[in-house]
Parts: sequence; structure tokens; C-alpha cells
Amino acid sequence: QEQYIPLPSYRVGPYAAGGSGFYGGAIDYFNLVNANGGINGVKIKWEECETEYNASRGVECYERMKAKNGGAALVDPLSTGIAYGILDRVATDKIPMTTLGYGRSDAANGKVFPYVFPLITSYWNQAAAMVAYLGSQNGGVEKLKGKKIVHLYHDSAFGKEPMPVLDAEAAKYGFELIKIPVAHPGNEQQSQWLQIRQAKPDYVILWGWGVMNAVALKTAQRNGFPREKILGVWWAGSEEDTIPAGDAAKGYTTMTFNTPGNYPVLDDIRKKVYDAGRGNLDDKGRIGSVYHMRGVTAAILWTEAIRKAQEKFGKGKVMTGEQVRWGFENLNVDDARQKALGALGMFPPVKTSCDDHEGSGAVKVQQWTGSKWVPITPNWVTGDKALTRRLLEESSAKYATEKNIKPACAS
Amino acid sequence: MFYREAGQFKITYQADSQIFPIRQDRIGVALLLAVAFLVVPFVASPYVFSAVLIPFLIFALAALGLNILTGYAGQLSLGTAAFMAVGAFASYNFILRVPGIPVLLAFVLGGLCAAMVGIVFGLPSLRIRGFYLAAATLATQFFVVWCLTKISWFTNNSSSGVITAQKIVILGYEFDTPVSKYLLTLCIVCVMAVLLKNMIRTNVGRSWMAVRDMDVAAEVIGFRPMRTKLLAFAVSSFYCGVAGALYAFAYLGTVEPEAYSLDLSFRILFMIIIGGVGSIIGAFFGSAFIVLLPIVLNIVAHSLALPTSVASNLELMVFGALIIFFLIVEPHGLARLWQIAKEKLRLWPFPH
Amino acid sequence: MEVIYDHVILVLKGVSLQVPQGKIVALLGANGAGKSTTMKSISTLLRGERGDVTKGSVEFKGERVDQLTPNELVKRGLSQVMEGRHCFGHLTVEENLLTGAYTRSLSRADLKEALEKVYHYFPRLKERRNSQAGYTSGGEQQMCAIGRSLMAKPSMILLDEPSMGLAPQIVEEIFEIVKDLNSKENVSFLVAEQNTMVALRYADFGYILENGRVVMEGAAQDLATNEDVKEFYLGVSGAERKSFRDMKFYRRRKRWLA
Amino acid sequence: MHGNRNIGDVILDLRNICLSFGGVKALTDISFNVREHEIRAIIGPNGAGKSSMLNVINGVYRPQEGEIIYRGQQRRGMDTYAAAKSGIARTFQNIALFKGMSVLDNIMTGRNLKMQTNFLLQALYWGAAQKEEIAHRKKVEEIIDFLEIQAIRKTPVSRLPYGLQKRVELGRALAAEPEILLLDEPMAGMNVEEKQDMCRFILDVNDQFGTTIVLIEHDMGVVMDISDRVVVLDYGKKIGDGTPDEVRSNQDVINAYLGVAH
Amino acid sequence: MDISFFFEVLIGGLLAGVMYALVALGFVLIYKASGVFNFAQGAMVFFAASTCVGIVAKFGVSLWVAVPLTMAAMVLLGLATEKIVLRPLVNQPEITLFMATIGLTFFIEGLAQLIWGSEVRRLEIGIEDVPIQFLLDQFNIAVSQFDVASAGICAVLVTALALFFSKTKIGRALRAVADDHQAALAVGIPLQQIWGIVWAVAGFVALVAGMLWGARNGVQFALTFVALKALPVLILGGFTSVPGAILGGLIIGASEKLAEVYIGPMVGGGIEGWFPYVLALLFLLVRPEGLFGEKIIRRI
Ligand SMILES: Nc1ncnc2c1ncn2[C@@H]1O[C@H](COP(=O)(O)OP(=O)(O)OP(=O)(O)O)[C@@H](O)[C@H]1O
Ligand SMILES: Nc1ncnc2c1ncn2[C@@H]1O[C@H](COP(=O)(O)OP(=O)(O)OP(=O)(O)O)[C@@H](O)[C@H]1O
Ligand SMILES: [Mg+2]
Ligand SMILES: [Mg+2]
Repeated sequence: QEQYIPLPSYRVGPYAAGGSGFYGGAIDYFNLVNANGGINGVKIKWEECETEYNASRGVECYERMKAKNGGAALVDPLSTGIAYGILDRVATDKIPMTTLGYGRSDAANGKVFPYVFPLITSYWNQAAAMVAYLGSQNGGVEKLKGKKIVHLYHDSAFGKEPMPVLDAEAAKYGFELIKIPVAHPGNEQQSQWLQIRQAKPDYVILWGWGVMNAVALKTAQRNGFPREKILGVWWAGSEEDTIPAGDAAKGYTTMTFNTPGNYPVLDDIRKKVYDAGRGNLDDKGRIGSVYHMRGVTAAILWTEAIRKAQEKFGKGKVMTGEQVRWGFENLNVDDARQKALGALGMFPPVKTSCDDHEGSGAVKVQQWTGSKWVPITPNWVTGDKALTRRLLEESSAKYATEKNIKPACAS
Repeated sequence: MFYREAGQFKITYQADSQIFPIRQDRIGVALLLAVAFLVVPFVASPYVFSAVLIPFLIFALAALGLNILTGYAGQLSLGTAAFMAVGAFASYNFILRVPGIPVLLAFVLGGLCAAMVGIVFGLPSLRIRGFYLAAATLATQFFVVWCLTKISWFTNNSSSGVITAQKIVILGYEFDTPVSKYLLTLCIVCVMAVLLKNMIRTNVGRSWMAVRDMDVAAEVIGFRPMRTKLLAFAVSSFYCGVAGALYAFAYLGTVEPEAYSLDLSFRILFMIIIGGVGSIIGAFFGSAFIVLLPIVLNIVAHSLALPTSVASNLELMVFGALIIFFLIVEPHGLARLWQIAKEKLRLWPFPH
Repeated sequence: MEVIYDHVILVLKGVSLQVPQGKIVALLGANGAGKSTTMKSISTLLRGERGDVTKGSVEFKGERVDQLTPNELVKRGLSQVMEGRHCFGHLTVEENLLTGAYTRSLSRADLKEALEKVYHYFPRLKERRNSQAGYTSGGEQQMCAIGRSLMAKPSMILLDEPSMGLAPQIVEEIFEIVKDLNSKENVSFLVAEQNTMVALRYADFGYILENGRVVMEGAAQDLATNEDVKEFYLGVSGAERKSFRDMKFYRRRKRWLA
Repeated sequence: MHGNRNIGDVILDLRNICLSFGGVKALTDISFNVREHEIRAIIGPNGAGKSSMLNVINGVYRPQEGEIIYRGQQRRGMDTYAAAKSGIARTFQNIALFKGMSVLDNIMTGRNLKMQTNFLLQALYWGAAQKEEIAHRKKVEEIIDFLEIQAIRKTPVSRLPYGLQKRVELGRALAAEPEILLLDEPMAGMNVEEKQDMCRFILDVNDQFGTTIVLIEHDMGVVMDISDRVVVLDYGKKIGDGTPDEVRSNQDVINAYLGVAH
Repeated sequence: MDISFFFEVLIGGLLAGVMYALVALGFVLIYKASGVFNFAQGAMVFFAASTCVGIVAKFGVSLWVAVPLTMAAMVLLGLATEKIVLRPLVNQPEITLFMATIGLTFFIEGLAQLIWGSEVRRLEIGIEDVPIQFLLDQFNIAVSQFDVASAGICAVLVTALALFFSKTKIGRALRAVADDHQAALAVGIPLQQIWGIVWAVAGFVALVAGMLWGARNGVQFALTFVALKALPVLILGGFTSVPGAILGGLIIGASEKLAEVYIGPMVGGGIEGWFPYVLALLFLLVRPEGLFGEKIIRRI
């Protein structure tokens, strides 16, 4: 009796470091769950498929793996391109897809996207939270009036995603938003940072991905821009982004949906998984690193959804994708549950519903000390959720008309 | 023994210029088509359709397109994905903005848009050749994708630049299952392959090949290089455009402009080189090779129970090594191997 | 020796021939008889054309050389002038010649001397020394290719159709040079030639190749007086040379082997 | 002289042609003419400018000075396409066949100017396109028969021996049914027998279709036997012009080119 | 227009251009020597850099030990490439060789990650990447001292290479090989040896590029992308010219920065991805073989 979870992972190519950390974390947690006897006795079985972060190969992996071993319980490709490629398919196949902190922000609307779960937080909420945080640094969002904020972004769907939110917030709070794109892959940014140097902004939002982040920090340093004033997106806030930048990264702040630190669950993983020789990471030192913790977080939410589904559809049974979907839609991982899992405070409490597939929208800000990340906001930060909700409704409605979907909650 | 043309005489030139002059080939192709149309739809699994066959056919179509340009007209191009993107986004916009337009017409119009872009970016080919041209076609690649990301009108003002392909409805029938999408793609690919074959065996094709083989001589005997090259760019881009539209509509469904990245251009280029430059069947061989090989390697690597990171890297290495291996064995691609096999078969059982 | 191209095309079928030291041997035969292929298999350049020697061996100065690289062969003194010129188009004529001396380590003065020697044979090259070989006329390229191989100071030269595209007096000159090198410096030659008349005049020995087989061999004089050779390769039947204009009817070719 | 050929008026007249490449003077002040139906030979030592001369005639090179009068029309230089269109076809010294194509296709390309249907019809291979294709195929087959290359019509040209390639190239030029045929060393690299065949083809073309022929050749036997008039170039200059017999006895020509009297 | 800002952009661009040129140089060497467009150059840069930091990280030796070891590895890689990939492909069309180098790219990428892992690493070579204080104070122009230092290294490298190839007979042989493999063989040029040398030298250039780019951007897979930056440089300067690579680099670097800063904002920015290519294309229309490339001989 095994619950099957396919992992369309990527461990080669430019984003390999992220892929190996994330999927490594997830697998470590699976191993821990299995070592503890599974989910009510149901063990987790997983299988990996190399996608190389490539949409077409990702789709193939998904299609190949989805029906194996009695059918996939869920899927998470950790790639926006692949997520788009299988967006329609998951609904047809009735397999829930989670996209933690990436993918379509408007998929939080469960009426239009019943099978997609941008759990914890989406790009739009992140952008809103960024503005809120920057406001709080100045003593309130109103104080942002007249400030200059640069949105330095990866020139792609990813980097453009938050713009509606940032534009709206800029209009609302009266700060000046300067958008500066960086062409993929972003390994040269002198001109952008010279523009920034000339504009003399108060803050730079770094909406980067891959090599672009380290280069941004390096280039900021060589142009004398203080890193404390750079606020990165969570895909720009891992060790992989700061270590190559060396000293240039010191003081740099980013958003995150994990609180850096150590947790009992990580100790458990060290003890029960790594000491038993089943750890997935080559380098034990990466346990608890940003990507790893994100993988653990994802795996916790996945298993919690399965557990939730079992509560409704039968404990100790293998759940179908449809049943797991229900679990995802009725998640409630509050402080108490987190504590029981040994992950209190590791990520914000998550409570989902049909209307809200995101379940939280809260983030923290962390800072790089030169050797590790430390949280610098004691509490979870959220932005203007009314605004993001409005955008979400509009955007998902458009998708629904394009696709002829009648928005409704699944039973 | 069974593969002999002895005893098959052509009495008319018409018979001699058939697509498959040898009877056994004709029978083989008819059988293949029968299987593809009549047997496969009933036996293959949805996985095979939507993750193997559909992309195989679409890539093969794109490879045919690139083959027109690179294989037949001799213009090396690295901008295939850009033309595919134009086809996809144009078709999307036609369906979006022209109510009631038939989907197939939208594909054709999308292809024509791609053809126009192709002509514009083909203009430099009149002066530039070889790797210089190849590197210059990268301009197309980056510029087109940049335009699609920047000009939000193309993506119907979607905030992130992602489009969601509309449903394919033809004459009231909705192509929404993998099988139906497969059959649609198969039809389009077959028709376009036949059209291409016709072009190749008539004057257009000869003009392309002439320009490829020796452009000065081609000019001297009366081909106009400019016309010929631009026509090759246009037709090639048309094929790529239609392939790009199918990529969005019949395969991925929801795409961002980056789905048509340089990577994709390279994959298509691999296909024609592995398959055989300047060969129609080669495009199919190449596409099959590039689509299937990673899958096979992935399955093999994972069944060996290697640690995943090792498996993934080995996969990549073996893939690279196999490309090199095939090139060494036969620089003219799988199509040439196929031909040699046939020639051997014809001589069989005598070695020479 | 047997050679196949591309796995399927059999070109040479059991060719054996010998070039005695210090002699000029002519290799004659119609188009496509396999002369060039023979040459290339001797100089091991065949591999580059996806051809294979499937049977047989090549010996040079008593050693088997069929497994050597062309570079080693040139070093040992065997050099080939390929059919169809093959000059390095982007290099100037002089640079082309200099590459010919690659295998020898010469002082600047010696190099100059070697160059002068070639220029002495081909004054035309001297005039064109600084133009890119790709822009020189067909005949100039031919001279350049021959001159280039002389620069290696070989003890044996494989000459593939040296006269092709050359003006008559140059053809004579080239064969004079061949003779010269042969007698003064004891260089042996294997010359593939269509211009049978000239070739047989200068050669000591000749082979006639048809369809990948040696069909006739013998001393040059004997061949030159053979009736068949006369008719088919020299274009003389009886004693008279026929005018090209008077071949009114298409003659059926006579072949030793069908 | 022979046959029923009647040599007509001058159809091509070259006047004071000068051509140079950078510093190299390939042609200096050359004038000569070609009469309808004649066989005109150009001879001269290597690098004399013979091939360049042909290139000027059909527009590959544009002379710096001089003019070309073709069929009464006077122009500074030809344009390759216009030349082809107005009936000038040629072969090349370094064979310029389309290596990737079969013999048949190569010869078919020679007929391209006579093909009318557009590519859409060709793509459909329908009606007019198919008819046209087959009609031209018939013509080409005639040429193939004429040149006796039936056996190799489907062979890729790159596999053919040199001599046959030359023949195919002639076929390609003939396929255009030209008025003037420019042949650049058509017999290089051939043995006597093959040369005889080639001569036969040239003479027959000239006889049967009345095609004017301009011929470059190094084999004096051939030139003297088949040409009506001969131009001799040396170092880009014209040093002789006349009937074979006149040229043969011209002392300049003997010095510059023939060496020993032939 | 703010003139000091203009200079800042210009200088920044020129220095970045030198970095591009460094990568382009590797391409030029191999193209010049064999007519092979070596797509694997980017992968070689990545391989060199990861080997170097990998050795430091795994064995705890100093950089001074790691660099020669890496150099040895690059030479080995070059020789192996020659023997296994190129030798059997002598005399094949350029596109086949090009394709083979793409296969090689995958192989090298996989190999590098297999041996050294896919982690992102940092490389310190002891030159700090901070603005030169003097210029900042005096003219308010930010110029990184790291960039200046790497420009110096490039200059040395280029001069050395240019001398090596123009003053030795190997240089001539290289060009001969690029023109016609078969004829080069026939005159006795040892193709294998020549290619071995060139690939080893290209490996060395890749190592230098890898160290500098690695120190700048971190040692990670994305180093392979610097090849994309080198391509327009290459077409602009001409595939066969060492000085062309340098000049091309300077032009591309300066103009792309200026364009991004002054034209970018008008069209929505992010034009650095395609601008160099379009620029190079325009140059090509005037000079189809790049600024200093060898003329393509078209003759019949
Ligand atoms: N690369 C190749 N691939 C296939 N066949 C080839 C190849 N090269 C030569 N051949 C074939 O080999 C045969 C012999 O060719 P070869 O060039 O040796 O003839 P040759 O005697 O030198 O003729 P020529 O006088 O025309 O130079 C020819 O029939 C030719 O078609
Ligand atoms: N495109 C060109 N660029 C530079 N020089 C050229 C060009 N074409 C021809 N030449 C030069 O012009 C001169 C005449 O060349 P051409 O090819 O006409 O000679 P040819 O009479 O045909 O000689 P051959 O009998 O050797 O073929 C030669 O010296 C040649 O180098
Ligand atoms: Mg030969
Ligand atoms: Mg000539």
C-alpha cells in the first residue's frame, strides 16, 4: 500500500542547484515520513524524472509518470514553463498541482483552477508584501510617498508577473516605480546598475532568477549601491544566489516563505534519514538551506493534504488525485499542527478553501549575514490582500472566458 | 531478397517521377500510414499520444521547415523557435480577435505571418552566409521573443505574457482528447510533408538546392538568388509557424514566449542534423531520435537505481556522446543510414 | 587492393602495382577507372572520404605504410599532388608553398632557397606570389599545388592528373620537370594521366586501369606501340591521327573487360 | 567549309574590354566578336584571362571599361540573369554542378527559365505544374540520350568521375536551349577517346541546333580541328585572332603559347 | 546629457566588452585552426572554472596548485576531443563538425556536474570587485578595479596569442587546415597534432575566461551562457581574427550598454539580449565576413 508521488525534477542545467535542493528536501521528508511509518500506515513512493527545466520534457515526464503506480497523488514541477504546459492536463487528469511560490498567481481562485494550488503565497501577494515591508521600514506605507523604487526584473513572464500589483500600489501610495528589465540570462548588468546609480532610488526590488541574482549583487557592489537597500524576491534569496557573490551579498535582504533557522523536523531528518544513509543531498551541510527547507515545506503540505484526505475518505487508504485535491482545498496547518510536525514557524500557517487555494499570502524578510540567512521580520508580513484579490478575480475570470470554464467550487 | 526493383519498369515519366518509385516503398509507406491512422489510435495510451507522438509530429513538422531552409536551400538558421512563436501567437490572436474564424484558417494565417517575418529576417541571407548567417539568425530568435514579451497586445494584455491557446474546434467537432489531437496533427503533418515533397521534386526544390550547392552557378543558369532564398525563408517559416501553432494548441495548451527559446531552436537543428540534412524522412527520424532518446535514457538511468543526480548527469553525457557517435558513424544522418541499409538490402545477399 | 566507398560502392578490385625506385610510372585509364582512388589509398587520404581499403597492403621503401598517417608518409618522402588542385584558397601563393615545407625544419635561408627553386620551375607563380590562391587561375593553382609538394623534398611523388587544365607548353614543362627531378634527384613518380601521349613519352613503365582492375601493364614504349592502346588512348589508328572533326559516327567503345 | 552550316552575322561583339582585380589586370583592352553559328575558340596560356573573358560575357564579372554588344544591344556589362534569359549558357572550368542533386535534376535545373507555373501549383503537383514538369522531363531525356548518359541519370553527380561530370554540365547548359554556349575547358582531364566524344557532341549541337559556341581549350588538336576562328590571349592582351591556320602560323602565338609548332 | 554618466556607461561597456572578447577568443582559435565552430566553448569555460574551484574545495589546496592542475585537465580534454571527436570527422562538412561540438557540449556539461556537483560556488582570485575610489572621487565615475585588472590580463593574453600564431609556422598551418583538411593532410601537416595544440590553447583561454567570469558571477552552470555574449562579438570581428575579437568585443560592449541606457527606456528595455546581434547583423550587411574576417572566396 503506497501513495505515489511523481517528481519531475531537474538536477542538471542552469537551475540544477535549486532543483537538487528542493527535490532533495522533499525526498528527505518522504524518507522521514516513511521511517515514521508512513501516513497512517501508507508509505510514500516517489519517482524522479529529469526535466532539465524544459517545458516539453517536463510535459513528457508528467505524462509518463502520472498513471504509474496506481496514479499520481499530486505533482509539482518547480518550473513555471512546465506548470503552464500541464495546467490544462492536471484538470483533465484530476491530479492536483501545487506551485509553491511560482506559477500563475490567479490560480489561487479554486473556482476556475480547481486543480492548481499556489500554496502559501503567490507572486502578487509577495509583491504586495514587499511594498508593505518597505513601508514599515519607513514607518508606514503612506511614508513611501515620493520615494523611488526600482523594479529590476528578469525580462520574462516571471519578472513581469508582479507588475500589475506594483503599478497599482505605486499609484495608490504615491511612490515612483522605475522598471528596469534584465535580458535573460542576466550575466551582465552593468548598464542596468548604472541606470540605477543615476536614478538614485531608495530601494531596489530584485526580481531575479538564476545567475542574474549573484550578478546583480556583484554589480551593485562595484557601482557602490548598498545591498541593504536591495530587496530580493524569494527566488533570489537562497544560498545559491548569495554565495557566489561573496562579500557583495552581505546585508542583502530578500523575501522568503520560510523562516531560516533550525527545526526539530530537520534534526529528525539528520538523525533518521541521513544517519541511516538515505539522505538525498550529497552535502549534508545543505540541510536547512533555503531550497532544501522549501522542499521540506512542500513535502509537509503534500503529506498533510493526503492526511487530510484520508480523514475524509478513509484512513490508511491510498488516495486518488481527486481525493488529494479535496485535501489540498481543506488544508489547515496551523501553529498547533506545525508544532506537532516539528516545524513550528518554519512557514506561515496555511488554511485553504475553494476561494483561496493559496492559504496564506504571508512572507518574511531575511537578510544575508555573509554566511547565512537570518530573519529580520519577527512576524509574518502580508500586503494589501484586497488589491491582489481584485486582480486575481479579474485575471482568472479572463482565463475562464478564454477556456469556457464555468467558475464553480468542486464538491 | 524482397527489396528488389528488378522487374519494375516505368513506362511514363509520370510514373518515374512518383514520390516513391519503388513498389516496395509504396507498400511500406501505405502500411505505415494505415497503422498511424487506423491502428495507433486504438492501441496507444494517452501518454504515448500526448507526450510522445504529438510532440514527435510537431517537432518533425518544425524540422521539415528548418530542413527547407538549411537542408535544401543551404541557409543555416538558429531562429526556428522564433518563427514557431510567431505562428503560435499569430494564430492565437486571429482566433481571439476574429470571431468565428476557422481554426485551420487561423493556423494557416499564423503560418503566413511567420512567413512574412521569415522574409524580413531572410533579407540578410543575400549577403551573409554560413556561420555568420547562423549567428545572425540569433537576432531573429532574441528579437522576436523580446517583442512578444514586450508588446502585451500580442498576449492579450496578460500580465505575465502567457497565452492560453483556445480550444480547437473544427466544424463543430472539438479536438480535446489526446487521440483527436494526434489525428489532427498527423493529418496536418502528412499533408504538409507531401506538399514539401512535391516542391522538392519540382522546380522550386531544384532552385533551392541549386542555390545551396553553388549559388554563383545557379545565378548563371537563371535562378534568381534573392527570390529563391526568400522563398525558402518564407516557406520554411510557414512550416515552422504552423508547427509553432500546433505546439501551443495541440501540445502545451498554455505557453509563455520563452517556451520558444533558443533551446528549442537548437533541438530542431539537432533533429535535422541527426536525421539527415536535406531529407524529408530525415526530419522524422531526427525528431523521433531527439524526442525518444532522453526518454529512453531517463528510463534506463532510473532503472539502474543510480543516485538521481548521477543519473541525470550521465543521461546528459550519454546523450552528447550518442550525438557524436552517430555523426561519426554517418555524418549525413540517420536518413543516409537508412538509405545505405536499403542499398545493401537491394544487393543482398551479395556484398557489392 | 580493394576499396569501397561509403560501405557499398566497390571501386577497386584487386589492383597491384609497383613503382621501382627512381622510375616514372604512369597510371592510365578512362574516367572513373579508379586512378585517383588508387592514389588516395596509397597516400592514406582515402579515410577522409569515407573510403576504406578492405584488402591488400601498401609498402613503401620496404615497409608497410597503409596504417600510417599522411603526415608520417610525407616525412618519409611520399607526397601527393591531389587531383583538382586543392590549394588553400585563403593563403597566398607563397604561403601555400611554405606550408608544403611543413614537415621539414628548414632555416630561413634554406626555405628561401627551396622557394626559389619552385619559382625557377614556375616563374608564373613568382609573379602571383602575393595573391590569394583562391583568386588565381586554374592553371596557376595547378602549378601551385605541384610546387607545394616539391617543397617537401619528397623521394616519391604521386601526381594526379598534373596536366589537367594546363597550357600545352606548361604540360611539356611539367613533364620536363618530372624528368629532371627524376634523373637529377632520383625522385620516383607515379603519375595518373589522361594525356596518354605525353605520359607514355616520359614514363618508364605504365599500367592501364579499367573499372578498378589493371588490364594491361608494360614498359612505356611497349604500351605506346600497342595497337589497342594506340587506338583508344592515343587516338591514332594506323599511322594517321584523325581529325576530331571527322569522327562522324559514335564509335562503340572496346573494353578489355565488359 | 563543311556541312550545311552557314555562319551568320556578328551576334556578340566585345569592344575594348578592360577588367582588373585590385592590382591584377586580367583583361586589357580586348576586342573581338562572335558570329552566329560559329565555333569560336579562345586560347592562351594559364592566367591569360580566358575564363575571365567568359565571365564578362555572361555577367559574372563586370568590366571596368569597354562595352558588349549582344544582338544589337549595347551595354556596359551583362547581368547574369539577363544573360541567361537572353540565351547565353555556359559550363565552368572547375565543374560547378549542384553536388547534392542527381544528374537528372541537374539537367532539369537548366530548364528553369522555361518553367512558368508558380510554386503553389508545384507544391500541389497539380494540373499545369505536373504537365509542365513532364514536358520538360521529355526534353531533358532527349538531352540525356544525346549525351549517352542514360545509365547514370539517377546517380548523384558527386559520385561521378570527372569526365562524366563535364558531360552532365554540358547537358545542363544545353537544356536551356541556348543561342550561345560558352564552354570553359570542356575536355580537360579526358583521354583521347572521351575528347573525341565530346567533340562530337559539340559539333552536333552546333550543326543541329545552330548554336553558337565559344570554347576555351588547351588541347590544340581539338581547337585547330573544330573551331572556325580562334582568339589568342596572353597576359590579358589579345595577341592573335583568326582562323586556326592563321593563328597557328602567327609568330607571337607560337612564342607565347604553342611553344613548338603544332 | 550628463557627460560623466555617458563616460561611465561607455567605460563600463568597454570593459565588459573585453570580457566578452576573452570568450570569443576561444572560438576564434578553434575556428581559425580547423574551420570548426566550437559550440562547446561555453561548456569548456564552465568546465575549467568548476574544475578549478572543485579542486580547491575538495582537496583544500590553494588556487596556485589548482590552476596548473586544471590546465592539465584542459589539455587532456582538448587532446581527447581531438582524438575521439575530430579525428574521425576529418574532411566532413562544417555543419557536421559544428553539430559534433554540440554533442561535446552536452558531454562536458554532464561531466563537469557529475564530477564537481551542481552547486553554485564562489571563486576569489584576490582582486576586489569594487569601484576605483580615485575615479569615483575625482570624476564621479564608477569603474570596477576588477574589470580593469581583467582587461589587463586579456591584453597580455591576446598579444601572446597573436604573436604565437603570426610568427610561427604553426600559424600558417592552422589557416591551411581551416581551408582544406584533405589538402592539408596531403602536404603533410599533422592535423592531429595541430588540432591537439589548438584545443589545448583554447582550453587555456577557457580557463582564463572561466576564472575571470567565475570570480565575477560565481562558478555555476550559467557560465556556459557567456558564450551567447561572445557570439555577436565573433561575427562582428570576424570568425578568424584575434584582433577582430578584441575590437568586436569593445564595440559590442560599449554599444550594447549605451543602447540599453539610452534607447532601452524608450522601448521597454531589456534590449541587451538582441541588440548586439542586430548590430552585428548590420555590420555584416556591409562586411559579410565581419570586420577582420577572411574574405569568403566565391569564384567559379
Ligand atoms: N567519395 C566517393 N564516394 C563514392 N564513390 C566515389 C567517391 N569517389 C570516387 N568514387 C567512384 O569511384 C570510381 C573511381 O573514381 P576515381 O576518382 O578513382 O577515378 P579516376 O580514374 O581518377 O577518374 P578521373 O579520370 O575522372 O579522375 C568512380 O566511379 C567514382 O564514381
Ligand atoms: N575574382 C578574381 N579576383 C582576383 N583575381 C582574379 C579573379 N579572377 C581571375 N583573377 C586573375 O585574373 C587572371 C586571369 O584569370 P583567368 O581565370 O581568366 O585565367 P585563364 O586564362 O582562364 O587561365 P587558365 O587557363 O589557367 O584557367 C589570373 O591571373 C587570375 O589570378
Ligand atoms: Mg582522377
Ligand atoms: Mg580558366
